[in-house]
Amino acid sequence: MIRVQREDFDLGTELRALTEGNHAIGGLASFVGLVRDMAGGEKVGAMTLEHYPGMTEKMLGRIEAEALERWQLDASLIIHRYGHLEPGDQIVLVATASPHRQAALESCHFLIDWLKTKAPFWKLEDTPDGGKWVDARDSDDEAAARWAK
Amino acid sequence: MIRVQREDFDLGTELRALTEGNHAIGGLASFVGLVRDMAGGEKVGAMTLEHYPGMTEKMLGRIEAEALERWQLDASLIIHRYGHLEPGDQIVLVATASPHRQAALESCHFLIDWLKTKAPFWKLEDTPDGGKWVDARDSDDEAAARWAK
Amino acid sequence: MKLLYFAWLKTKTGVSEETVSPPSEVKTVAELLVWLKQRGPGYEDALADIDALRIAVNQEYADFTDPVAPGDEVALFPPVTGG
Amino acid sequence: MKLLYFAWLKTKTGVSEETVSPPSEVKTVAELLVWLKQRGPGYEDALADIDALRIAVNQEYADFTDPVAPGDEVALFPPVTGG
Repeated sequence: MIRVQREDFDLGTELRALTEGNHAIGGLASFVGLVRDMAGGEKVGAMTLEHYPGMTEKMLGRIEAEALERWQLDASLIIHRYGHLEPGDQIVLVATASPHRQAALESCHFLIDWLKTKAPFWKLEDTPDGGKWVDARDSDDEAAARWAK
Repeated sequence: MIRVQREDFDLGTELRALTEGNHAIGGLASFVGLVRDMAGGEKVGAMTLEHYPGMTEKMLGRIEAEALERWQLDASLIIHRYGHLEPGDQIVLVATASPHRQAALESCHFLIDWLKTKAPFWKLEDTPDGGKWVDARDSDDEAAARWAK
Repeated sequence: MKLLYFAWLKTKTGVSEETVSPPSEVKTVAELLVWLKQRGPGYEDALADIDALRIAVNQEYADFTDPVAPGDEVALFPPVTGG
Repeated sequence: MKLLYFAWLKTKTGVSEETVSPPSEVKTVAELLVWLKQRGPGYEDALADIDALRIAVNQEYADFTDPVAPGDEVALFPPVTGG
């Protein structure tokens, strides 16, 4: 399931809903991305997350479909927020549930790595010098490349 | 932090507590192991998880210490239950929080892989033919071996 | 043709969305970018470093050699930084 | 010396915990296992396949060649299956 939303989400509620009633599930893996108050050594107050409505949902759906094809999963969830976010706020949740531990862990890792380089979101950080568009990082490209078939 | 307990735990509460108030954290990874109602094609009703009190805490503490040495982590948590468990019940939670996504994801994966082969727990499954001690799996040894230095 | 600009592409061009009618010789993403660049200093600045750009045609990632047509939705943006 | 048995080691020996005084020649884990095996059919059955055993001395994993001493806590169990 894919959700792109301005509002926060409750982590416990989301994760519980993924496994509830399905006793075939042996493992639930999740990753939450949070707004850090530091970026590249610079203090960050808050940020605005811009996205491309329409294409975002399309790309997230495709990334999820790829995970479902590669691993045996009983459930998967991607929630990505946009808009104004403060340090400590949740930005993104990816979660996967599977009969098998490795499938859950690997597919969760895959989802966030691919999302990082493919989903059309852009971070505008509030810094003491004004708004600053965050640069993409080579390390994210390298992380995504690990999952090339 | 390490906890070995008979009682269930609330996933949302545990994960929230790990990151609360620390705005240096950029990623929170977690894995929950659940009781499956099937094992090796056989229907399982419930199980009893036996452990070695004292050594369990010692080994879990050592596994956590190893993760803290290998990755830059702001917080880590291992909760492992013992006693009577029903299908769908939570068995284990491992969670790690870090400034960096890869550190959180890798250390979480490491913790559960090592725990699986080093923490002294044994599963006794209720099957239609009576109690059956679960056999260790080679795939768990292989998963743990990936993290050898 | 509908154009969308995100992040610093939007800041530099001063436009988030516009409808344009490039000449019929403009048949590829690369040709569209060359044509756009000549529309003013904001565009020239925004499109100065072609390698820093990512393009989506009808909400699909596209290469510079991919075709563009009058009814397309073409988005210009920097490498993504979400998650 | 305190001995602990877990999982099917406990089922087969019929004992979860006992205090024993092996002869002074028993100086290693391997020697302890040989001595234990001769204590009855339950022990013989439980210790039949030495490769299926894991041993902890004073709550640390131990090899068959590691020493054991009178005051030690020695645990015998199959490969672990938690998590």
